[in-house]
Amino acid sequence: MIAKPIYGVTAEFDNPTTLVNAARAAREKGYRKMEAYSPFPIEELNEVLHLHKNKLPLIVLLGGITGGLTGYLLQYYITVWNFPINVGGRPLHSWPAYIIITFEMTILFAAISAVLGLLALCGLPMPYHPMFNVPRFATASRNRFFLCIEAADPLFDHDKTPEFLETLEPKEVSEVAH
Amino acid sequence: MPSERKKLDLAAVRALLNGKTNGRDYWRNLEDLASTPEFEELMEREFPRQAIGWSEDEDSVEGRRNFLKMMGASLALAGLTACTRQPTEHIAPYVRQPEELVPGRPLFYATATTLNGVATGVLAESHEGRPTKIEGNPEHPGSLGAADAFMQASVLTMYDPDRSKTLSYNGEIRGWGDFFSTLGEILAVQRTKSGAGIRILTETITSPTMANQIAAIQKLYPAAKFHQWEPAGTHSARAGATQAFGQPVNTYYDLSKANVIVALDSDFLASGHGSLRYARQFSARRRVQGGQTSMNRLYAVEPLPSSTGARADHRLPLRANDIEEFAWALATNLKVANGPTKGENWDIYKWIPGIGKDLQQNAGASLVIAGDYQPPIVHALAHAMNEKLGNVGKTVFYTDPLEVNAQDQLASLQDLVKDLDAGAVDLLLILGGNPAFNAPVELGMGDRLQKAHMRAHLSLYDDETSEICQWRLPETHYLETWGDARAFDGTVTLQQPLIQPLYEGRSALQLLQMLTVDPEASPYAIVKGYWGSQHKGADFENWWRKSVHDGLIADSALPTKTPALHGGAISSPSEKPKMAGKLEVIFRPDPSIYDGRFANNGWLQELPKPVTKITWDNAAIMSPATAHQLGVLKETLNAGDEGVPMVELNYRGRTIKAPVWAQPGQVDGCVVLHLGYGRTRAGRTGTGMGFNPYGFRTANALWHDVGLIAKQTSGSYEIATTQNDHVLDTRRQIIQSGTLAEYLKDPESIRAGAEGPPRGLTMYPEWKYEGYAWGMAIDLNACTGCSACIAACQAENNIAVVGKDQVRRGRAMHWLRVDSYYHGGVNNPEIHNQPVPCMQCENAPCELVCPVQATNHSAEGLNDMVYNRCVGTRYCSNNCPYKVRRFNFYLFSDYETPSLKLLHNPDVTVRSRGVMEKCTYCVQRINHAKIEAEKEGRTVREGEIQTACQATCPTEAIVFGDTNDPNSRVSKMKAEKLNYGLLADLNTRPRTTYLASLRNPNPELEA
Amino acid sequence: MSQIFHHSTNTFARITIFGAIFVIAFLTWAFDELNRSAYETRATVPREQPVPFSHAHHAGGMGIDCRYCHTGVETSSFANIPPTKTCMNCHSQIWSTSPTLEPVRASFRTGDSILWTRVNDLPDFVYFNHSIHVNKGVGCEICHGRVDKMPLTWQEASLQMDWCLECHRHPERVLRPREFVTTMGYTPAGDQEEIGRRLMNEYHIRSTRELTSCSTCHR
Amino acid sequence: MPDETQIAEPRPNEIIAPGYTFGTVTDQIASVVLTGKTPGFWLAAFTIGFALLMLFLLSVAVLLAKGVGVWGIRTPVMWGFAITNFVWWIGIGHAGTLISAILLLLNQRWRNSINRFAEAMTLFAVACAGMFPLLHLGRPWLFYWLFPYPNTMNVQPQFRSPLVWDVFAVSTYATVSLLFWYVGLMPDLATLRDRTQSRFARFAYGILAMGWRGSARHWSVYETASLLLAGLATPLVLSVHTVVSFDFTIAIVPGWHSTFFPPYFVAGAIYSGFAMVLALAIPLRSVYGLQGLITDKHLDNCGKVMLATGLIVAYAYILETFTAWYSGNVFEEAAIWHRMTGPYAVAYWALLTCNIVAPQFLWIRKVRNTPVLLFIASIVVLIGMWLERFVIIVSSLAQDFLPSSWGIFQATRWDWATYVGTIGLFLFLFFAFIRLLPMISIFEVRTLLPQAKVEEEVRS
Repeated sequence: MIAKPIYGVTAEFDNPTTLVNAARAAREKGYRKMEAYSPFPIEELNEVLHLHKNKLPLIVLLGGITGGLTGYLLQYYITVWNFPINVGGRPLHSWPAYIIITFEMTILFAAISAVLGLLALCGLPMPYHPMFNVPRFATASRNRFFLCIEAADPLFDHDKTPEFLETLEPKEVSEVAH
Repeated sequence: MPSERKKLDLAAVRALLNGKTNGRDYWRNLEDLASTPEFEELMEREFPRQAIGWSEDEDSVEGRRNFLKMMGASLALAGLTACTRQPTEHIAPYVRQPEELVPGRPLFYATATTLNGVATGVLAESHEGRPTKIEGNPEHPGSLGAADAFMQASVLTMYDPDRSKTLSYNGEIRGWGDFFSTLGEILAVQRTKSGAGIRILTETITSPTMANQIAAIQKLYPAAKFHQWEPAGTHSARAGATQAFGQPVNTYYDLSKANVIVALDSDFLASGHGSLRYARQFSARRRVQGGQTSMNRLYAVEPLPSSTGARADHRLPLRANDIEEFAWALATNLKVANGPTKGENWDIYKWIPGIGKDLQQNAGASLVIAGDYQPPIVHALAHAMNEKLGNVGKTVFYTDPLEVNAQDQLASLQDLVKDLDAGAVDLLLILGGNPAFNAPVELGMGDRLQKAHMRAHLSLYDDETSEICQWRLPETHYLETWGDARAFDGTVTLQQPLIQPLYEGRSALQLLQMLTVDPEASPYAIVKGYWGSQHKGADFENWWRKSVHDGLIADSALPTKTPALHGGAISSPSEKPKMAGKLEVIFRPDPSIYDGRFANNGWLQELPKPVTKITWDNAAIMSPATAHQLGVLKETLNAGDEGVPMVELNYRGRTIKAPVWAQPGQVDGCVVLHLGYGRTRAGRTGTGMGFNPYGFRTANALWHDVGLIAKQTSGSYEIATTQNDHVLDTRRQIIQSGTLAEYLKDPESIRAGAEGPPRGLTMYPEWKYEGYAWGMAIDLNACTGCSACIAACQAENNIAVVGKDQVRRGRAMHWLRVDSYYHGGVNNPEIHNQPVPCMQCENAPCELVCPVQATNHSAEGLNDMVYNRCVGTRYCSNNCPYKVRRFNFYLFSDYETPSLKLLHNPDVTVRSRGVMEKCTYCVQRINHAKIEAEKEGRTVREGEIQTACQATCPTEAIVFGDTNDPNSRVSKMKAEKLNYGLLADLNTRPRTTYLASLRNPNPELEA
Repeated sequence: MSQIFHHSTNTFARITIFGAIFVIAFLTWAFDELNRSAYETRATVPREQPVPFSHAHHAGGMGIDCRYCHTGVETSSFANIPPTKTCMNCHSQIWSTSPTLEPVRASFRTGDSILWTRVNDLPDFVYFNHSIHVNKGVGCEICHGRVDKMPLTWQEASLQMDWCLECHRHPERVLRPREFVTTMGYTPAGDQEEIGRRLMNEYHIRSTRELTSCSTCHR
Repeated sequence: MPDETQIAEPRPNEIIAPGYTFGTVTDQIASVVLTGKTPGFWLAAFTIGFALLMLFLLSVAVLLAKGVGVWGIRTPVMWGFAITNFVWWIGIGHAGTLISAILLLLNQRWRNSINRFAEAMTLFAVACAGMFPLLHLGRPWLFYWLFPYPNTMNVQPQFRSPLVWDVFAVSTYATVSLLFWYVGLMPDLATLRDRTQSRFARFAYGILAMGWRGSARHWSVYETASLLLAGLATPLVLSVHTVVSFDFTIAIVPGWHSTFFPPYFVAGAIYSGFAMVLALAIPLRSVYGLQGLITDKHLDNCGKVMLATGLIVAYAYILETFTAWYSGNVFEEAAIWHRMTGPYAVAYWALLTCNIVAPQFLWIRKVRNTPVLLFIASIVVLIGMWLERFVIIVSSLAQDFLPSSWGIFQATRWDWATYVGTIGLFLFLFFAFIRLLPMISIFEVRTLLPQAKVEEEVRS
């Protein structure tokens, strides 16, 4: 008989070390499509799972530049082109006075793009996710650590993968339904 | 009070009395002088409570406008959404449009306003038939184009919602018909006894037409009696003339020819007949500009600092009594009398020789002026001296009296009282005036008048006198009816109406007419009819039209004459009353509400009184030393911020409680009480303001008397001043001044230190002002601080009245203010007045900080203020070093009262709540002139634009014009070496600049 | 732990977040449009009048010059609404019995004004002066549109500040020789801009900086 | 199934008590929110806050109905309490951002247990501050004219005005702080989502958590994001009070027109901010028994920061006086002289006492380690900093160039009502936050635990 398609198999650990080791083992075993879950950031996982690079800094930089330009040009256009008015005998293009708003706009745009970028790169918001089907996954936000090998992984095998996970001395191994 | 507090007083007072002022140190009030360590201590103890303390409940004092404010709030909030559409408005065009009238263009009519019966010609501006503004009539000798605060504010009186509107009999509304029939019955009876029961009490009358009526009436009712009573009239001048010449004469002066002037307690620059003209002539002789290097010299002796005293080159504070002694001494020196040559008041005799010499050297070009409030003998002496000096016909002129059957008004009043007591009065017609309130107290007019069987009072307001009359007749305002009156020199001035009577009013002319054979004649018919009978020569109509147009009858001035001084006019000086530990009481008409007739005029009530800057109140004004002796000095140190103490005044067995105002420059040992306050039936504005000195004023001491006892009493009183008293260090370069000699020696010396940074010294590119560049120059040497400009500004620019409490909270709205600074010892400081409008800075600090561009620069260098753009951050005011911006903390403008809506100048926005406002050089006038010029394809002519303040200024101290035109008056003034910018070192580049003030002291007295 | 949300919430959530930007942009645009709309300005909406006066008939049909009634237009800030007398000049003879004109006759009899509804109504803080515009060659048409084609009068322009500024910034685009000021349907003899610039010199039109200074219109 | 371990007293210099586990940390912090019963302290504080909030609404109603005249402001003192409160609140906000951003960049791990409520404090302080520029307008309903937006008038804000700078600075500050705070919350929201019993709460937290799963990928991006935000927030927070100080320095008013205001104001801001952090932390940790997480070490550190900034402020006061004298400018001299001797002398000397004398006790370790004393000190400093702003604003305006227009500011009942009212608003928001969201960042505290370290074992 053919088992109904699942999202993957997950193993639960009770401390970061075992998780990291398990992840490393799985990767050495050749698994690629897997994800580790922990209640706090664990730097080691980044290098184990090769998560070093992300595009966020670039996004933020672009956001910042856009903001800065918007800020300055807005002021320049309004005071010099749109309605040139003599204010207190100051020149129309009083650039020193424009610095502040330019700066603030830079920060604003950069920050907003940082947050939107974060969401985008994490694929959030995603209120529904197969992992939530795992009953004990609730503890992943408390004190438990999960490693999930996804069914999409070429090496994934309905029987072998769980067995393999069992070898990593987890607390428990369970299937993740779609 | 605790002894330690006493110590503070002493320290403070010692500091003030010896007037120790380091160098050219100006100070504004006592507090400044009291800069002793004790004083600092005092400050620390006194202030914090106020600084971060609870202020007293405002809601209780907000008064009747509260409702309106709430209304305004709701209106304002209505504008909250961006998508509010304009409410639908309607237009009601004329049915038959008068041909001279073009809707949208104001018309000006010449008419006349009177004070104490004496007329001044004015031009009234009319918008679609609503008079909105008064200007002086340049053609008129008494005005020369200037107008004083009373005239400016008179238009408000006309629209005053509290005016008596309907005719009533014992409180029931009636019609004129009813009154006329009742009058008819009485007259029928009277005719049988030739009018023996008729008494007619009026104010001073100078109207020839009315004189003619009176004559007519007296023909019909030979036994009828006419009485006149003017509380602030020229009684002693009349008596003095009679004493000197054996006949009453009218005196007037020509100051343009006077090199040396001695003012014996005379405020000729700011009050009295012809003062506008005198001020103009006087200041013309002091303008050290355009090559003129000479100045006249003014000696003033007076008890309290007046506008005239402020301008004097030598001012000697004397009690009103001592001025008589001074006059005797001077007369003796000039050999026209043999009075004392020495006395215990050393000051007097120190001065006399110098002045005497100065006068004699300028014989024929000098002038001795006796004040209206000085006793007859002083006037007699002045006449004698002027004659001796050969001034008669040169600087001083005599004519027949201006008033109709010039009589001793006091005697006449007492005569009336006698008849009243005798029950001989059947019909008492009181035409104007308010005798129940302002007659000498011992006559008890309030009760006496009720002895007349039938009493009718014709008046603008339902006042104290109306209260006790059966018939209360609404009177027309001068802008509502025809009439005429004589000016200071007798020139007949015609009064023409600009508007139909707003209410059922009739004029005194009409009422008198009711007693004649042709009772129903219209005022126009009466006046025109009379002059028709007077006019010699053909073509009366043209002559009449011209006269009405000019507002005066050409060459109708009374012929001058030279009455002979009759022997024994001047006997020997009477025994001077001994002070005997008592104080001298001095009565004066109030600078802003006069004898009380203007009590309900908000503009005048809120007009800061010259020098003291008090609004809405009168006070027991005394010298700091006197105040200290009474133990009431200390608390006045910060008047305006907290209450001033009260004194209980006791005089001739009568008692009044009054707040104390310690006034530097006032002579010790006397208390000045300004008349006109303490009204009980003035209207919503004036009732209950201040206290009533008429309660002290008796027939035999109308102006001053010794015998006042003052003692400190419980309670304190809040006085609202527009300027709080603080030290001003001369390093601030606010007032530049010096003597003529210094100036001629080194012209630059006067403004030294007040120069701004050089124009080139900036990183910014210069803004170029092609075309017009409006600017203003204010000649501090001419300004008398009379405050007419403030009133004019208020009328022109729809400036709101905020009420006493708000003034006290520092929220007065005047766009233009007159600062006064004192310099020197507190006993007799120099007084400097400085009008401060918006400076229209080229580098305006206010504009830089406005977040919404509500204020910025026009192409002509005006500092524009766009009310409808203002959101009210008030940042501009904070950043304005001159503090000339005014903020609508509440809905101050009255959008509700119908009659006041008519008053608004349609060319100026009425500012709503939460909006900043300020002087814009009357930009509406600028635009009007520019548009007219543009239409004719020319540029604006020099002098074509006159700002409201400039137009009304009696001394032409304020000059406005195009600074790009080198030939304009303003450019010429700015080119003078006396020209300096206020706080110029801030590099604000003010367009308004000042000409430093000069004094021309007599070297002999300087020593 | 069981799922809290249905699968579809994912898409929905993303749309709400990233869609927000477009929503805000749209609202801003809509708000601005509303402010300029005829609803807000009441432009082009004919007004109810006590008497259905037709400019189309009087000015258009009979070709009466604007200044016959609007007498103040060359001399005063206010163009002037004609007094009843002006109407009666003709209507005492023609249509002297027409019921629609009864209000006019009534006004003339009783002396009470006819209460017209204002069509072109500027805010109280704006000080517009007809005479200077007319004298400098700004045609009635420019602001009031083809009045000669209005059976019932409506307000042609938005009368909003940026509309005023258009001309104050570029007078050359609208100026015409004085003699054509009251002409309806005027067409420039040549290039308008060029003529305009010529007239600007001729009539000494003031600089844009001056024409756009606040105090030019606000006091 | 919480595993119950006994938590020992934290030893000095420890930023977290020994004995905590991931579980206990989570439970303790989450329980504050998830518990059914709320402590009396919370109820009391919240009630007070709510009452004062009502007072605030009343005074705002009166203000809108009548106009700013109900306040004591006048010519020449056109700014009174409103702007004073604005500056004060904004200043208080600064500590939050400083802790969450600057200390993060400086890798100060002790911040982990105090940054959350500090940031919340920032947000609410900014909210209170934001009220005043709006309310103090003469026509508040036109506030939007300060923003550039397409309009039919063709008129836009005047970008040379510091007030417009304020608008941009403060709104940016508010937005960025909010984002930063929210991002920090996401993992903890997930925790709450997973732990709460009530369906509604699960739904609500679920929405807010956006489906956070704590996957390694999330965490790696998350770390970058928070570093970047910190990097942005740091210059921002410094700029904000600099801009606020421009409101004064750009003006020419003697006593305002001075170049060293920016650093002076920023230091003052942090000073008062940390005072507020202590004033909140000390009662909270004792009420909720969080001494294990907010240890004496934290208080000690905050104390040190206060001391440092206090000294900077003191230096500024001295410098202010010196330059006034050294400038030889008559107006500057007079301004300072009036400040010291004039109507506001008492306020001036009081603020010197509060801000210079009081903090000197913080030199003593004993004081820094005695919560009660620290609490008192922080309250004193808060008062002192308010007075400082009041004196700078009001005394400078009351007596500037022309003596003829000098005038004294007298606060009215409504001045006080509005001020106290915003304190109510602050308490209201803050205690609502305490009840609804974890006041301490749970996941960041987890990283402080020894167990969080990964022991690398060599495997071949």
